[in-house]
Amino acid sequence: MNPVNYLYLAALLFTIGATGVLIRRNAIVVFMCIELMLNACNLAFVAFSRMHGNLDGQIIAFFTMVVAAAEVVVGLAIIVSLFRSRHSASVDDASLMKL
Amino acid sequence: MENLIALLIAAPLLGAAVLLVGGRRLDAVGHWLGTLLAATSFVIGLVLFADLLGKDAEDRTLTQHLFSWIPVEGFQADVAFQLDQLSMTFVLLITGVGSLIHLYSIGYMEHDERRRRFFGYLNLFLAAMLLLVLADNYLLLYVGWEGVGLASYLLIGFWQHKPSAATAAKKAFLVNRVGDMGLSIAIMLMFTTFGTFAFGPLLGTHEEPGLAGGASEATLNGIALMLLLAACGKSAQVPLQSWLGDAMEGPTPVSALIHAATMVTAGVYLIVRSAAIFNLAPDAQLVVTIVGAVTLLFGAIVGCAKDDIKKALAGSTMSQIGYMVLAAGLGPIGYVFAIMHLVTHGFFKAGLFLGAGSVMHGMNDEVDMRKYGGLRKYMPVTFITFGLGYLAIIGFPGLSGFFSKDKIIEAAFAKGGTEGWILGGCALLGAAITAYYMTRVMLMTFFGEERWKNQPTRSPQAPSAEPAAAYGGDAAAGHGAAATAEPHPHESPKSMTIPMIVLAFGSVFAGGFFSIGDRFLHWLEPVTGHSHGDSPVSALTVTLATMVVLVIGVAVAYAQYGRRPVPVVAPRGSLLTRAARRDLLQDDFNHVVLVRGGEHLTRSLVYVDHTLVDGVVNGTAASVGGLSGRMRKLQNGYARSYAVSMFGGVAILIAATLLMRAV
Amino acid sequence: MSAQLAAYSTSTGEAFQFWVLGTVAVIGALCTVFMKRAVHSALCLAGTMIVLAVFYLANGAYFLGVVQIVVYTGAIMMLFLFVVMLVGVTAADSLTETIKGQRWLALVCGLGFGILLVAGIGNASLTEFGGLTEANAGGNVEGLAALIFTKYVFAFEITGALLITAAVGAMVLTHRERTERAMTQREMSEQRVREGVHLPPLPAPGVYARHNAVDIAGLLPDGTPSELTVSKTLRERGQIRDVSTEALNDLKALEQRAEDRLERTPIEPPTFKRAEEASK
Amino acid sequence: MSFPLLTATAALPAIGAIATAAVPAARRNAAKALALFFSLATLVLAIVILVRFDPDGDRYQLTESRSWIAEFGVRYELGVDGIAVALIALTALLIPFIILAGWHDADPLETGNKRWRPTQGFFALILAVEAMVIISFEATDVFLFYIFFEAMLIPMYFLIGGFGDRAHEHGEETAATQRSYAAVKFLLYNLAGGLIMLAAVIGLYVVAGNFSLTEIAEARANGSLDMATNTERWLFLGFFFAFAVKAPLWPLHTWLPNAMGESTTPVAVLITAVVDKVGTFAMLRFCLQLFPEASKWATPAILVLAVISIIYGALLAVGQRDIKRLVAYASISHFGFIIMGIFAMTSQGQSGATLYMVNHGISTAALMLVAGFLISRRGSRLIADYGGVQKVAPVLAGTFLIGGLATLSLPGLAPFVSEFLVLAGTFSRYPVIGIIATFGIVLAALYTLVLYQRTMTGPVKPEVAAMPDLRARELLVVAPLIVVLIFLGVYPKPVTDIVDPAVKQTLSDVHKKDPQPEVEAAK
Repeated sequence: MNPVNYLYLAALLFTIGATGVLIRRNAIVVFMCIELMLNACNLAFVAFSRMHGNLDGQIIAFFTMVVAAAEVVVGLAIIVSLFRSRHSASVDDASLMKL
Repeated sequence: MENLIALLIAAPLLGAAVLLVGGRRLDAVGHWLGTLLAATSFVIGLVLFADLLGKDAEDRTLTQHLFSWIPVEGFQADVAFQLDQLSMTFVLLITGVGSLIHLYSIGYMEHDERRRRFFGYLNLFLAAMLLLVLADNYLLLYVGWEGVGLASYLLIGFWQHKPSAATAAKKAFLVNRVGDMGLSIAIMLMFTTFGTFAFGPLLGTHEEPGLAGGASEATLNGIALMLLLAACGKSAQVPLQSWLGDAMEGPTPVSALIHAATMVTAGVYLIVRSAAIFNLAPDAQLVVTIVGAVTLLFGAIVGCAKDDIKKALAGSTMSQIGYMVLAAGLGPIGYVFAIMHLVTHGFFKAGLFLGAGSVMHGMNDEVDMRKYGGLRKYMPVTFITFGLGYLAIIGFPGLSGFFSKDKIIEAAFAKGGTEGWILGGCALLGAAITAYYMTRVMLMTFFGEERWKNQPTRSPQAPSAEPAAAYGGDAAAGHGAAATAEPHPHESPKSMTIPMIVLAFGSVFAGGFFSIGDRFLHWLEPVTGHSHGDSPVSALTVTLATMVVLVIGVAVAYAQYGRRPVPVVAPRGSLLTRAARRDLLQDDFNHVVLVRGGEHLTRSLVYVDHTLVDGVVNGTAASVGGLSGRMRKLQNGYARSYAVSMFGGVAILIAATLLMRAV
Repeated sequence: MSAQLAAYSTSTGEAFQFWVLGTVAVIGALCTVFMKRAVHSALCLAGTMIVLAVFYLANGAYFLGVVQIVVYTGAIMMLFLFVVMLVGVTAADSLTETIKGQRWLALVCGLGFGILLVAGIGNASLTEFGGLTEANAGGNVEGLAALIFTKYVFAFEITGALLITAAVGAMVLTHRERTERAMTQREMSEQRVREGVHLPPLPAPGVYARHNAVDIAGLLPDGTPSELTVSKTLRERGQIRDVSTEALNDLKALEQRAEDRLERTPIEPPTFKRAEEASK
Repeated sequence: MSFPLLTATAALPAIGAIATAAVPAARRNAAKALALFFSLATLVLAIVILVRFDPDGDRYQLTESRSWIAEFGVRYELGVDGIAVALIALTALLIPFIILAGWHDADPLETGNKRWRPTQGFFALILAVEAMVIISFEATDVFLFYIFFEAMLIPMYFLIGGFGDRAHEHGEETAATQRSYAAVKFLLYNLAGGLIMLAAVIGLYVVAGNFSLTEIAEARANGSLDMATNTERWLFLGFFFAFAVKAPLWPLHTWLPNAMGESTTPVAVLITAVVDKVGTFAMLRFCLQLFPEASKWATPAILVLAVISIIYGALLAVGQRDIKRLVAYASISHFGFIIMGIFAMTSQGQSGATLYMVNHGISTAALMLVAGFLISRRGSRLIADYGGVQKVAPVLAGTFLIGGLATLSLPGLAPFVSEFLVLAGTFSRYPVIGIIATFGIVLAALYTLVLYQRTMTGPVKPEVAAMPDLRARELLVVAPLIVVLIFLGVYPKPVTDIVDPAVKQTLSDVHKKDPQPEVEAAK
């Protein structure tokens, strides 16, 4: 089979993740969906690196993981403090941007 | 000698400035100062007159160039004066009659606390009028033209506390303004056609013609008609005559000076002065004669119906000026006689008005002739002077009116052709009616039983909300306390009678003096030129005819008002009478068409401006606001919906890139 | 898994693996999105990630595969679960959409996006295909290390800085400095008196003797549970166990048994249900 | 490099504005005195310009030129021709009177208010406007002009929105709302015009490559710079629109009545007598010089609009019930005359128009300020609230009448000269237009006399019975203006001598000759 399928899979996962971000209200789940998207990207990178026959793709994926880790730490911290302040983990509750 | 001309104007102008700016500290001497300066002007006029007589007839023209007024590329207007026989005649009339009326006003206005201002206005008028007749170009003449308009506005509305007076003043100014529009258009036409509007180059002199000859007849007709419009406004000719009657709201001396003797004749001056143009515009001339004829009948008819003595005289003024305009329209045949009648009319009409003023002065400012009667033994001087004026105006043989009017009627016939007959007929008819209404005035005022006895008179002029006794003269509130008491007719003080006597002399002898040996004709001919038309009827016939109609008129009047007692309350009268009382409905026409229509027009325009013009702007603003309000809804503050739009955007971007790569 | 796996390009085995595990991954992703309870989502996500790890390995990214397992499934997912616990395991958020049109828009966008992506990949010319054999010749980890410390060293340093920042940030965000002195008991009581609410101490949970667990709300005289009696945290997690109906149901059972004994016609005992249980 | 006279003339009021604003709140009267002093000093400088200016010399004199924004060829170029000199003199002459007339308009409502600062702001803003107006008269660089043409709006906005009549017949609340409405309307109108002009300015730069009026006009004249017909027309329209808004030309006029009605009378005078003149001035200087062909192309339409303005403004003035709005509409009618004179493209018309700008400034100032004194006494702007004032306050009535007569351009007063020149100039090329416009003088008489009759004559209304006559300060404001009116009416030569050469050059820019009289004078 053609490794391009990995790319298709990545695209699929990414789309699902994105849709999840848009649909779910629970901040944590939204976050998970974001992670899903990141992972999809990673998969794509890995597949690319295999195609081009060099490791740069994997390096990028690696960096992505690191960044994702950092992001998760901060993000979850934010969620926690948010939950503390308003006793809810719903993204819609934090809708102060409206006039 | 030329330099005196400026002084002629300067004297009254100085008076006006001093009296109006001077303030109350001049109240004591103001009237004397004003009179003195008017007299000064008269004296200077006499000196210049003597100087002119010294020269020989051809070069009796003095000019004085003061300074360049409006120097603009291709547009030259100077402040320069030209004194020729025509101007001289007017100067003497204006300053002479003017000084007399100043004198008269001293007595007449002495109860008025604002007498100083009154004299200031009078001086202002003199200055403007002199400027009008002395100007050597039309634009400067225009200044004087509007100047007299302003003065008349101020003087008609002198008793501003009376709404009627204020309205009359405004009306006079507005109607005049319509005429002025004509004058300014005429000047513009001259400027466009000839590049100048100075008398010298434009009209030329009797030996070498001016530029006017060079223009097409259509243009000249246009100019002439516009000048005629101006003349109609100033001289209260149909269709712009409506203001003169109301102008009688002003103090009587004003009516005498401005609205009888001088200002209203400015139109005639304008036409005669522009003779060179009119002579080349026969159509316009015909219109002039028509206007004159119509007005002389119109005024006469109105004069017959009025019970207000001043309004009756105003009607007669209108019709007499109609005579002048008619004569002026006849061209070289008539110019001289127009001016001659103007001068004599200046004398006797002024005298008549002063007499009327004197009567009112003695009758608690009562102006309704039906409440007069039998006053001759109470006011002998007034009676005699008024009577002489009366005889003069109806054209009693030997008195000045006789000569001047007779000449005009002759000239009208001399026009020749059908229109000659028609015009002459109108003139004759006018003479008859004149005799009628003047006799009526005479009889109602000085003869018959004393209708004012044991019935208090009340001035028809609406008493104002002012504290009484604040005003004198014929202000209703003037004799506030006495206003409802039975009047005590008495002769007026010297300062009032003397001018009346002098004017009476003028109205008796002026005509004869002018006509014997055609003095006046020779005096004016160099300016206006003269030609004897070919009259189909001999002068004698005309004179006889005039006499006949005169007798008829007097007889009818006597039959109506001398034999029978005059009812104190006016009878309903015939349709014509009622119409005439309302100025032949001409005012009603103005009111309905112009005033009402104008009000509606402006009101609707205000609405349009607010809703339409402004509405468009505000509408745009509102629509933009509404749109943005709707756009704001998109900003709901939910991060997720922002994310959706972002996601959609990304999708679109990808689509775009793919498409780019596809093509 | 060893070097020769990467050696050959694609074997039927890999194809088999791809299709099976790919399906699993997609299902996991979908579950992540559509599971009601955060906990379930997290678990599904973990599953997906593990599958992905396997794919990494299959693609010759051994190091990444391991890291994926360790870091993601090990650390990050644990972090997630920890937070989920903090917020409430059993709290199930309803999937009913509150923003008008949001769901449809999302689906449309997602669909369009996916189609576009697939289309993009489809018409991208990805025919040439060199394996990682020589790249991994010196060992995958060594290869990565060589790159990281030479070509990408700068980025690497920066990620280090990033991580530190993240750590500090997390601490700052979560750590609450106590700004004011803790209230003494007296002050608390005085405050209660001042506010005039709950003058007496809050009622204790679990009134009827049978249930005295902390997560059971005490019943008010009319039999309705008073949430006040359960501790705040549980309340916010939505972990209150409701036994208000149990007593009544037991009573019913008792009466019925009595009926049976007295041979009376049995009457169907209505079972009391609470509103949200009905909705579940 | 001689002494930069023009810069100094513009800078002095600016400095004055800053100084006035800096005066501490308590020293209110000091601020007023300071502002008056600076305005008078500016007047002195303006007179110096008047003296130094040689009518028969170069077209632009006292020129200054420094590099400013080299990248876009924007230069700091100043220079005055006769027209600009006349208008600078007008501005510098009017501002002291405006300040004097507004002496108490910005005082705190309750006396002894120590922290009240708006007084300083009021006078500072007036001086700021003066500075900007003067420099926009002086600027010969299009961009420089544009900047100040727009910047003028800022102080004007605050003057209109921030200060209003003390006594308002509808109470302070409505007054405030109407005021802010008027201010915003003024700002939006002029900004819209300005933005369209900005586009045109940029377009001009694209076409011409620099902003220097002198150079572009030069190039246009000697044909070295030729624009495509359409380009020129579009640019012309861009400029003209802005100027037509500023000098309200029907149908862009509706902001003026609101602005004049709601602001204090000194500010109203400032708007109509000074600021609006920039619009007409700019038509004469920029539209005609930069786009001669387009100007000729647009002339018929503009003349028609101008005539509409004349008649329409006059008719609406007749219909007004509010004194200040009446004067505003009268001004619209007069601006119609000015624009008509400019685009009649005859030397009489344009000299008349320039003269008209000066005279209209003075006459409107006289009328409006007296009206302001009247309003401040009675506390109402409605004509119906007055009556018989002439009896109780004769001097006030007299000055009011003279102002009115000037407005209806009575011969002997300054406006007559200019109005007749405009009419004659227009008539000689467009007789019909000229005749229609002549009706304006009848309507002018109508609204002026109706206003005078309703307010001043008739029985004395009890409300006005106790009205005091003009005070010394007010007389000091009005009397000089009246003197100037009479003097210029009798002897306008000084002004025409300055203006005429400049007008000749403008006409030569548009390649127009005066129509020759049909019958040539026999020399």
